[in-house]
This record gives sequence, C-alpha cells and structure tokens, in this order.
Amino acid sequence: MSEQHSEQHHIASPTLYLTIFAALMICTFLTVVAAKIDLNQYFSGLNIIVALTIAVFKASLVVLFFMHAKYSPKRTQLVIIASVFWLAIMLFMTMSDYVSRSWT
Amino acid sequence: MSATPAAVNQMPREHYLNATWGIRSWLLTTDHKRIALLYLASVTFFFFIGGAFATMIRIHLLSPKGLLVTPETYNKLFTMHGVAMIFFFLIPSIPAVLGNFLLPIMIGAKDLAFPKINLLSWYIYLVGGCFVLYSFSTGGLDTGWTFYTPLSSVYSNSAVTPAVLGVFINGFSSILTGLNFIVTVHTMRAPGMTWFRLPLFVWAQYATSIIFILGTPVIAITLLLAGLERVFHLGFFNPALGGDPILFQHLFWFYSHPAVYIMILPAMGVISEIIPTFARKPIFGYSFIAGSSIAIAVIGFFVWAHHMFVTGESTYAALTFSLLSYLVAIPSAVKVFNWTSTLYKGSISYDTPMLYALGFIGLFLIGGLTGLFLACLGLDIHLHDTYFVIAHFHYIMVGGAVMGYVGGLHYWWPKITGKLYPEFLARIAAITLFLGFNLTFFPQFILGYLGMPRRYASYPPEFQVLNVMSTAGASILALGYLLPMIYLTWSMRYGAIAGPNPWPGTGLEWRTPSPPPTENFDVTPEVTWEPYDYDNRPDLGLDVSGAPALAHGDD
Amino acid sequence: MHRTGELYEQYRTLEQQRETASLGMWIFLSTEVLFFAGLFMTYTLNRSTYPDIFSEASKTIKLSWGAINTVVLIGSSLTMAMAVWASQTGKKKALTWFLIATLVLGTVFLGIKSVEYHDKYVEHHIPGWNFQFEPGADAATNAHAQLFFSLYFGMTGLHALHMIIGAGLLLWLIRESLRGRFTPEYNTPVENIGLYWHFVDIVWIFLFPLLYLIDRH
Amino acid sequence: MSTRQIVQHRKLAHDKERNKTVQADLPLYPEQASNFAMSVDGLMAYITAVCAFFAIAITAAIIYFFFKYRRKHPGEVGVPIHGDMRLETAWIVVPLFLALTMFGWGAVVYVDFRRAPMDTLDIYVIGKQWMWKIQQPTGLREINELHVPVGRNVKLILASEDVIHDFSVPAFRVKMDVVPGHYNTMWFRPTKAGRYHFFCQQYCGTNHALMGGWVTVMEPMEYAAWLSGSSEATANPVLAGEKLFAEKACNTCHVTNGTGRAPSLNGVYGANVLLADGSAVTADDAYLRESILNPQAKIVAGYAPLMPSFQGQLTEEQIIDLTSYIKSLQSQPVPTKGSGVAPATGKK
Ligand code: HEA
Ligand code: HEA
Ligand code: HEC
Ligand code: CUA
Ligand SMILES: [Cu+2]
Repeated sequence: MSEQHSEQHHIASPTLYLTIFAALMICTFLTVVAAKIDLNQYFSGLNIIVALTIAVFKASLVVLFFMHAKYSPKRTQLVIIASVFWLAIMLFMTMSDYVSRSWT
Repeated sequence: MSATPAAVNQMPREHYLNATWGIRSWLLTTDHKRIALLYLASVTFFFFIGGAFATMIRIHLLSPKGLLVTPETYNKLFTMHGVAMIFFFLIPSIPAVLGNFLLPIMIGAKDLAFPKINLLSWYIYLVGGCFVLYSFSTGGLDTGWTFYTPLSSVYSNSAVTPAVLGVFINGFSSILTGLNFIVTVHTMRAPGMTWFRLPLFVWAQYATSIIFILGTPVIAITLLLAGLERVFHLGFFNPALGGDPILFQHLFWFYSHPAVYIMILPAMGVISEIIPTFARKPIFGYSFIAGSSIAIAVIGFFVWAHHMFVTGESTYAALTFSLLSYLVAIPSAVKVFNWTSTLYKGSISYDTPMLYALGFIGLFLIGGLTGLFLACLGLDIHLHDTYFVIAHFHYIMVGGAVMGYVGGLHYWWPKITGKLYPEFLARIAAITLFLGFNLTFFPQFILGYLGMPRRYASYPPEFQVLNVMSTAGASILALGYLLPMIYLTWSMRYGAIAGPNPWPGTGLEWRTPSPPPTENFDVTPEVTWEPYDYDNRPDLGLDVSGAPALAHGDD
Repeated sequence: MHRTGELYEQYRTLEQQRETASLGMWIFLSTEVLFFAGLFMTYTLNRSTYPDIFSEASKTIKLSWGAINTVVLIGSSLTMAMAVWASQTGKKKALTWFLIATLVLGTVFLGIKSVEYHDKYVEHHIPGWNFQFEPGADAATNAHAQLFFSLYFGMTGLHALHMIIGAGLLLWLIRESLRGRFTPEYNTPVENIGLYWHFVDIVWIFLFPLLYLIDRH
Repeated sequence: MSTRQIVQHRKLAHDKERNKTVQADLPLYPEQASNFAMSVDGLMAYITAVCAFFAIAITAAIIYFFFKYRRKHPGEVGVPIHGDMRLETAWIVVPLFLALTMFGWGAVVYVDFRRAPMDTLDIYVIGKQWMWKIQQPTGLREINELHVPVGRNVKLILASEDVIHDFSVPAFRVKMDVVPGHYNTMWFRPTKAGRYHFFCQQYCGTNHALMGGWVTVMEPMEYAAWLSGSSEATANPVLAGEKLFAEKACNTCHVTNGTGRAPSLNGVYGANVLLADGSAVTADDAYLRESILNPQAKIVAGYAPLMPSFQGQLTEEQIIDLTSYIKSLQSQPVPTKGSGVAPATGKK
C-alpha cells in the first residue's frame, strides 16, 4: 500500500466520553430553553439560527469524539467534509432559486 | 496488428471460467470477474429491451399521424425505452461490467474490497430490474423517464409505483458498486501502484464512484417521496396540496445531471486506455486527463438546473447554472485535446477498438458541443424539449458512451474470454455503427431547430422527411449492434486463442494469463514502471530491431 | 479460526482489512447523509413557504417526549462509545453490558416514538385520507399541515427504521460478544456498528429542533 | 390535418389569412416572426460557428494523424511524448474564453426574455390536459387559438389546471413551462403577420402531442376589428370577478374605502406594497394570485394575517376573473395602511 497510516489505533478515555456526554446534555437543555424564548423579535429567524447552530455543534462533538473523526486518517475526514459539503450544495443552490425568484 | 500467431499462445489450464462448475458456482460467486459476466448478460438483456422499444418508436414516427400504436402506447414506449436504457443498461454498463472485471486486476488486487457486497449489488440490480419488468408488463408506464410530478404522482394511470420502486432499488446497486470501487482504489493497490501510476480507466471509475455514492441516494429518496405521494396522496410535489412540482425537478436533476457523467466518464476511461495502446505511446497529459475526470465529477454537481431554464426558475439561478455548465465543459475539452495529441507521432494501428475510440471522439465531440447550445440561456428557450435535445444526448450516450462500451468490450474481449474475435467483421460492424448512427441522429438536430417537440406521438407533416431519414438510419444502426452480438458470441467458442497480451498493452491486466486465474495473479505484482510506458518495457517484445513482435506475458 | 476475524483472501494484511472496513463504513454513512438530504431539502422549502402552519403543527407534538428521547438517544451514543472503548481495551464483560445498555436505550427511544405515533393517530394527524388538522380547519390549512406531518412521519419514520436496523445489528453484536469474539486486535464490527449508531444519533440531533422546536415561544 | 386544411377551415371574413406557413421543403430554421427570432438565430449562428471550428479542426487532425502515423511495421512504437504545459494551458484558456462569450450573449437574450417590458398586452393562457384556454384582455375566450397584433409587446400569463405543460412558439423562438400552482409569464413582440404553430412542449400525458394550436398574428387594425366583432364566446372577466368577489365574501373584509380589516384593493395592482417584514413587492399578477391562495406568504404591513387561504376553492379561471376585477379597481386609489407607511412592528 502506498499511503501508510502507521498511527496507532487511538483509544479515547471514558472521562472524555463522559465530558462530551455532559456537553451534549447541556446543549440539549440550552436548545429547548432557547426555543422557548422569542428571539425572532430581535432578528427575524434568530430562533432557528440558534437552534441549528447548537445542533451543528452537538453533531460536531459526536462526529469528532464519539466517532473518533478527530483521530481518523485524512481520507476519513475528507469523506465527512465531502458529505456535508454536498448536502450544502443541494440546500444552498436549490434555495437560491426560490429566494431569488422575486428579485428584479 | 491484429492476431499474433495463435500457435505460440496457449489457454491457461485453469482460469476463472473453469475453476469451478455448475450454476451455483456462478450464482453464488464472489469473484469479481464472474460477477462482471453476470452483469454483462443482464445488461445486454436490458439493452435489447430498450432497443426493441427504440425500434418501435422509430417505426411509429415514419408517418406524421403515427404508424404503429396509439398515443398512449407511444408514450409508454419512449418512457420504457428511457428507463431501460438509462437505469438498467447505460449506468451499470461500463462500471459494473468492465469496471468490475478490470478494476481489481488493473491495480494488482485479488478482488474488490468487498466481494460479497459486489455480488449483493448484482442481486439488488436484478430485484430492481424485476420490478421494472413487472411494471412494463402490467401496462407499462407513461411518465417519461424523468417522472415529473404531478403527472407521475397524481395524474398518470399507468404502473408508476412498481417502476419507481424498481429504480429506487436499483439505486442501491449503484451505491454499493461505487462504495466498493472507492474503497478498493484506496486500500487495495499493489505495491508500487501509486495514485499517479493508476491507469486512467481507474481514475475514471473512481470519479464515477464519487457520483454514485453522493448522487444516487438523492434520486432514491426523491423517487421514494414521489412514490409515497402517489400511494398515500401526500402533497410534497403536488401543488393542489400545497407542494411544489419544481422541487421534484431540482431533486431529480441533482442526481440525474451528474448521472450523465456516470455514463460518459467510464467511457472516457476506456478511450484513454485504447488510444495509447493502439498508438503505442504514452498518453499525452496523463495528469490532466486524470484530473479532469475528478473535475467533471465534482463540477458536474453544480449545474443541474440547466434542465430547468424555462420552468420559471429564478433568472439569477438560471444565470448561475448556465455559467457553471460552461465551466464543466472545459475538462471534457481537455480530454478531447489530449486524446487527439496522443495520436501525434504515434504508431497507429487500425484495429477495431481503435476504430471505436476514434468514432467515440468524433461523436462525443458533436454531442458535447451541442451541449454548449443547450447550456446557452437564450438558445435553450428555443431548443428546450425539442428533438435537438434528443439528438444531443443520443450523440453523447449512444455515439459516445455505448461506442466506448462496445469498443472496450472488443479491447478486453481477449482478456475476458481468452479468444480473439474475427477482426474483419468487427471493423465492418464498427463502420456500420458509425454511419448508421449519424444517419439516425443528425437529422434530429435540424428537426429540433425547426421546433419539433420531443415525446410527440404525432407531428406536423412538414417534419416527415427528416423523420424518415432518421428511421432509415436506425435500421442500419440495429444491424450494427446485431453483428457484434453474433460474432462475439461465436468467438467464445471458435475464436483464435488470444494469449495474455495480444495488442500488446502496458497495464497490469495484460501481465496475467487470458483468461486470468481466479485470484488474478499468480504472484502479487509489484509496479515499477510508469503508466503507458512502452519504452522501458522490454517484456513486451517491441521496438528497436523492428522484429515481428511475439507478445508474451512475463509470468 | 473465525473467532478473532481471520484475514479474508482478498487482503494482504489485517491492518489493511481493518482500514478497508472502516473506510467502507464512512462512505456508506456519507451516502446516508445524502439520502436524508432529500428530506431535509423538502423540509426546508416547505417550511419557508408555510412558516406559520409549520409552527402551529409543530406545537401539536409533545415537546417533552422529544426532549426525553433526545436525552435517551444521546445516552445510548455514550454507552455505544463506551462499548467501543471496552472492546478496544479488551474488557469483554463490560463490552457486553455496554452493548445491552445501548440496545435498551434504543428500545426505549422506539417505545416513546410509538407512543407519540399513537397520539398522532388518535388526533387524526397521520397523513392520508383521515387527516384532519384541527376541527373545522379549511382545506388549505389542512393540506399545508399535512405537509408538515408527512415530513414529520417521513423523517422520523426513516430515522426509526434506521434505529430498528441498528437494534438488529446490536443484537448480533451482543451474541458475538457473549461468545468472546471481540478482542483489542479484532473489533471492527463493534467500531463500525458504533459509527452507524452515532450517525443515527446525529440525524436525531437535527430532527429534534427542526420538528419539535418551531416557535415554541 | 395539414397546414393548408386548417387554414382553410378557419377562414373567416375578418380573418385575412396570410398563408405563410408553408415553408420550403427542407428549411434549416423556422420562420422568423418575433423580436426574439433574430437574436436567437444570431446566437445559433455564433455558437455553430465556434463549435464547427472545433469539430472540424479536431476531426481533421484525427484523420490526418490516423493516416500519417499509421503503423509501418508490427514492432514499431510511437515517440514518447508526455505532455506540454503550454498546450494544456492554451486549450483550457481559449475554450474557457469562448464559452464565456457564449454564456454572456445567451444571458443577454435570456434576461431580455424573462423581463417583460411595462407596456404589454396581457393575455391569460390556461393549460389543461389537453387543451389551451386563452383569454384576451377584453375577456374574449379562445381555445387552441391565439390572436395577437403585430408590433405590440404581448405578455402571456400562464397557468395550469393539472400537470406541467409548456407553451412554445417555434416561429417566435420562445417557450415557457406552464406550472400548476403558480404563474409563469413570457413575452414577445410579433413582427410578421401570419399563422404559426404553437405546441405544448412539456410532456403532459396521453394527448401531449395533440395539445397544440395556432398563433394568428394580425395587423393591429384587424386585431381590433377581430376583438370587437368576433363571434366567439365573450364573457366579461371584470364583471365575473366582481360577482365572485361578493360570492366568496371577499368584500366583507376588503371594503372599498379602506376602513375594513383588510387593505382596500383599489389601485393595488402595479403599486409597491410594503410588507410586514419590512420588504416591498410590486403587486403583479403573481403577487395577487399568491395573496389569494397563500395569504400568509406575504403579509401587508399594518394588517393582521387574518385572510383565509382560498387554495382549492377557486379554479384558475376564477382566479383570473378575480385578478381582472382587482386590476380594474384603478379609479380612485385610497391609501391603504400598507402603502407608503412604515411597518408598524416587526412582530408577527
Ligand atoms: C452521457 C450523457 C451526457 C453528457 C456527457 C452530457 C453533457 C453535457 N450536456 Fe447534456 N443531456 C443529456 C446527457 C448528457 N449531456 C441528457 C440525457 C439530456 C436530456 C435529459 C432529458 O430531458 O430527458 C441532456 C440535456 C442537456 C441540457 C438541457 C436541455 C434541455 O432540456 O433544455 C443541457 C443544457 O445545458 C445540457 C448541456 C450539456 C453540457 C454543457 C454538457 C457538457 O458536459 C459537454 C462537454 C463537452 C464538450 C464541450 C465537447 C468537447 C470540447 C471541445 C472540443 C472544446 C471546445 C469547447 C468549448 C469552446 C467550450 N444537456
Ligand atoms: C443509453 C441510453 C439510450 C440509448 C442507447 C438509446 C438508443 C436509441 N434511441 Fe433513445 N432515448 C434515451 C436513451 C437512449 N436511447 C432516452 C433517455 C430517451 C428519452 C426518453 C424520454 O423522453 O422519457 C430516448 C428517447 C428516444 C427518442 C425520442 C422519443 C420521443 O421523444 O418521442 C428516439 C426517437 O428516435 C430514440 C431513438 C433511439 C434509437 C433509434 C436508439 C438506437 O441507438 C438503439 C439501437 C439498438 C437496437 C435497435 C437494439 C439492437 C437491435 C436489434 C438486436 C435488432 C432488432 C430487435 C428487435 C426489434 C426486437 N430514443
Ligand atoms: C377574513 C378577512 C378577509 C377575507 C374574507 C379576504 N381577505 Fe384578502 N386580505 C385580508 C387581510 C387582513 C389582508 C392583509 C394581510 C395580508 O396580506 O394577508 C388581505 C390581503 C389581500 C390582498 C393583498 C392586498 C395588498 O394590498 O397587497 C389581496 C389581493 C386580497 N387580500 C384579495 C382577496 C380576495 C380576492 C378575497 C376573496 C376571494 C379576499 N382577499 C378575502 C383579509 C381578507
Ligand atoms: Cu400539455 Cu404537453
Ligand atoms: Cu444536464
């Protein structure tokens, strides 16, 4: 094989997992609380922005630590980035059609 | 050159074809080469189904009023033609047949990374195929291969649900094939087989697989939603229930535009193998051809809404998608120029695969260039959904991809079967195909510009002359396809023995006996040479003295 | 031989075999992302077209169930991660228990989900012929609310299907782990099914705010 | 039916046919009968020229090499040439540049087509499986026939009652999909009197191929005479709309003097409407349609989102009648709270 990943199999510690779990719980709590407050009055759509930001943060924690992406070979990280990127292409470019229809 | 003297060659005593016997040994095989042959048989079957529909379409269109069938049946004909040809013939053709057979051998592996999954994808393909055949035989479907809503999800009375299910299921076959290929290329390469020593065919398969895994799931979910909408009267894409039919088109083309590159990239890979072999020189601009495959696969995802310029999509979106469509044309241009330059100062032989390859370039050129007409916003207003579009994509898909596939079959036929086909007949067939093809589809460009709409069971009489020409061409074309079918089958039994490397080619696949043993190589090869390098390959027995080449493998 | 994962014939080394399996799993997950993407796209467009009805419809599903399920599922992710850790460090007993815990939490999730589905059934919120958003709601409101619920059932249903498959895989893992098959040298199935399980968790992390938390103020 | 038969069939006294539809036997392009025909044909010529250049050059090179470098003896190999950066750059940059010119020119034509001028003659076109219903501004209805005057900018407002159709006139080089659920518009200026085919060009089911008809382009005088003197069924859409406005109880909220719970619709058509979220839209056909079918989508500033949706309760024709009626209310614009007034609060 040409590209060797000679790095040892990384083993994360249970304390790390527990910390991540705690962070996820706090985020879950936060996202419920944030939803109960009317943030849209400050900035239209702020509620969903906050909710999704928290969700992205939570997902990143899961991917990086529970799924060990942080310690994975580059090509695994590339796969992750690619799938998120393709998801973004779809959402962004499709919505760009609908959003710009009323522009003149 | 064609056949090396058969006397010096011998069939290996044991190879993947005769290693085990019996129907079970085929149906339960995990050998990628056997699976490739299973695919070859099933894909050919669907090609004939699709071809039979095409034949009926062309006969029907001989007369302006329609000669053969009712409008309703006609609509089913072109729909089933499109579905069979696209989803069950062309998309699996090169990847699942030639790719399956060659990819592991070309990188010096014993098999794909996941042989069982490979077999599973063939079965999934079969199940999907059965659903579609079921839909064809219980009344057929009349939505067009694009399944546009709300026609497909609400208004059509035909067997849409099983067909949609069939295509949905078939998607997973593509996904698994793509997954297998990508992982194989990453982890299974032989020692010394660096990324930039990969054959260009492998690069093309790799690029194709990117589209398989990132695009196919989208068509799967989209068709699933459309099917659910039909069965449960939901409203995702039905404006009467608040949904948006254009959303379906976005999702559909998000996959189906990249899918056209699924069809052409592997064929481009085949051409990139054939040309250096028959020009006996390294390919011009290796890294540009490899890179352009990846570029096409990636940029190909940004252009889908060029199928929707007149749906009322936003002007700004249309401008963006048109611009990006022009960008994706550039990597294709790079390939064409590099192939042409490879011929320069080559040692060109007129063997059949080469005829197909050159035919490919010419027809792909016309097909690709007419893509530029369609990508042009102002012009697409006029050309959209006319026969110009039909001509455009048949030039690429039949003139390009199918030619590439048939050419590739000829090129690797000696490897697959160990036998040579009759060269003279093969050249005749190649030329027949080329001429018949042009007669069939060139008139359609003119028809299209004159405004003849596609998917029309009857048409104004002023379009008749060109339609008759097209039908005449189609009959020649059919003959051109029949010939190879016959002599290739014939050669399996009666053909001359090919020997490991008849052309000779430089890739790893030519360094193992024909047909190869089950584990592909007797010893794991180690790659020490650059791709398509004839100069440092004394083992090929070419050059210098000018003595007649006696090709022999080195193992 | 089969105990510790032999070398399949197409590979040259065990290291290669393990890497291959892991890469294969990741690529599979990336196709899953794009599979769900179609639903997320449909959701995004419809929510932006009918923001008010989506918010009203969202309010008819019980926030508490969703929140509890989020906690349950993240908890199961934790136990799954611990299971992987146990298999890597050779703690065979612990491995089995962590796997069982994951399965139990997963089942709890599905149980709660079915309670929620039942509520929706009672309220005539299952899309189809009997759909009725609110008594007396006009046809258009009904249709648009039905869009929300179609997406709700589509997304959570597909998610639940993944959970069910995951539960089946866990059962198998538990059986193999009881047989002591997994060692620090060979634990690829645990790792890969773990990846799958976390992925399913991630999907839920997005479904929760998108479906349950629209304008809860 | 052949072209001529149809023409004869429809020969009416006021309908002086200029039978220009019969073309040469093998024409290469359709008749040029609108302002877009020339620009589209120009584009076509340009792109054909560029592409023909590449196609011919490459084919010629291939054929030349094919014979020039044919294999002379069996063991021969070619000269190893691996590539050339300058060439690669050249054949990336030059096609890119040419492609951009194609894009640019095409974009100009397209933007022109998508932006209708202000002074148009508005004609409603409704597609349904498998026929076209067309309504002239006076309310004159036609089926599978469209009459337009030479030299006027004509705007078609396209609606569908079932599936997606497409209205296409090859002689005008224009087409636009007719999508259920919202309005699409297209425009053109006929430049030559005559009769031209129009087609349904989006596949729409069994009789898709029969869903076509004829555009008759007339001199303005003749057109006016035809409009007033036609024996075809006429219904006044404004009157029908007024009736509907009462029947559907729109007038309970939309009181003319603007004192009701809803904005007065006087003079709203063509005006700039301020919305609750602070943005503004021009009230065109599509906006009126959306306001009726999905009122929540755009809330007029200063009003509560009270209006119920009428989706599913009105046919496309009724919507057109209502819109025509609202359009006719241009006499004494009463300022509504929404026009010209800053949004009250950002709160929903
Ligand atoms: C294998 C299949 C395949 C391939 C490879 C392509 C390739 C391309 N296609 Fe095609 N296309 C289809 C299959 C394919 N297409 C199908 C099936 C449809 C119809 C679907 C349906 O509605 O049923 C379609 C429809 C279609 C449309 C929509 C038409 C319409 O419905 O209105 C458009 C519009 O932009 C388009 C554009 C292009 C472009 C720009 C390329 C480019 O990738 C082409 C690039 C290649 C070249 C340009 C040639 C080489 C270049 C040179 C020699 C250099 C000179 C170049 C320049 C000056 C730039 N195609
Ligand atoms: C891979 C894709 C592929 C391939 C290979 C072909 C191959 C052919 N196609 Fe196809 N075609 C499509 C994909 C393809 N097509 C698609 C996607 C559409 C759009 C569908 C839609 O609108 O929804 C379409 C539409 C389409 C139309 C337009 C229909 C319409 O819009 O009304 C026409 C018309 O001429 C046509 C003709 C042909 C012909 C003559 C061939 C020939 O090349 C086929 C030649 C092959 C054979 C004929 C088989 C071999 C023959 C024999 C062995 C002998 C005789 C056998 C019997 C009669 C039993 N095709
Ligand atoms: C229950 C009261 C009510 C009824 C009945 C009603 N509307 Fe409205 N309409 C409103 C209100 C309130 C608004 C302003 C807020 C908004 O944009 O939704 C409005 C806005 C509009 C607008 C946009 C006006 C502008 O100034 O931009 C149009 C057009 C309209 N209505 C047409 C109709 C038609 C046509 C009908 C009958 C088929 C109708 N309405 C029935 C309450 C009503
Ligand atoms: Cu209407 Cu085609
Ligand atoms: Cu495309």
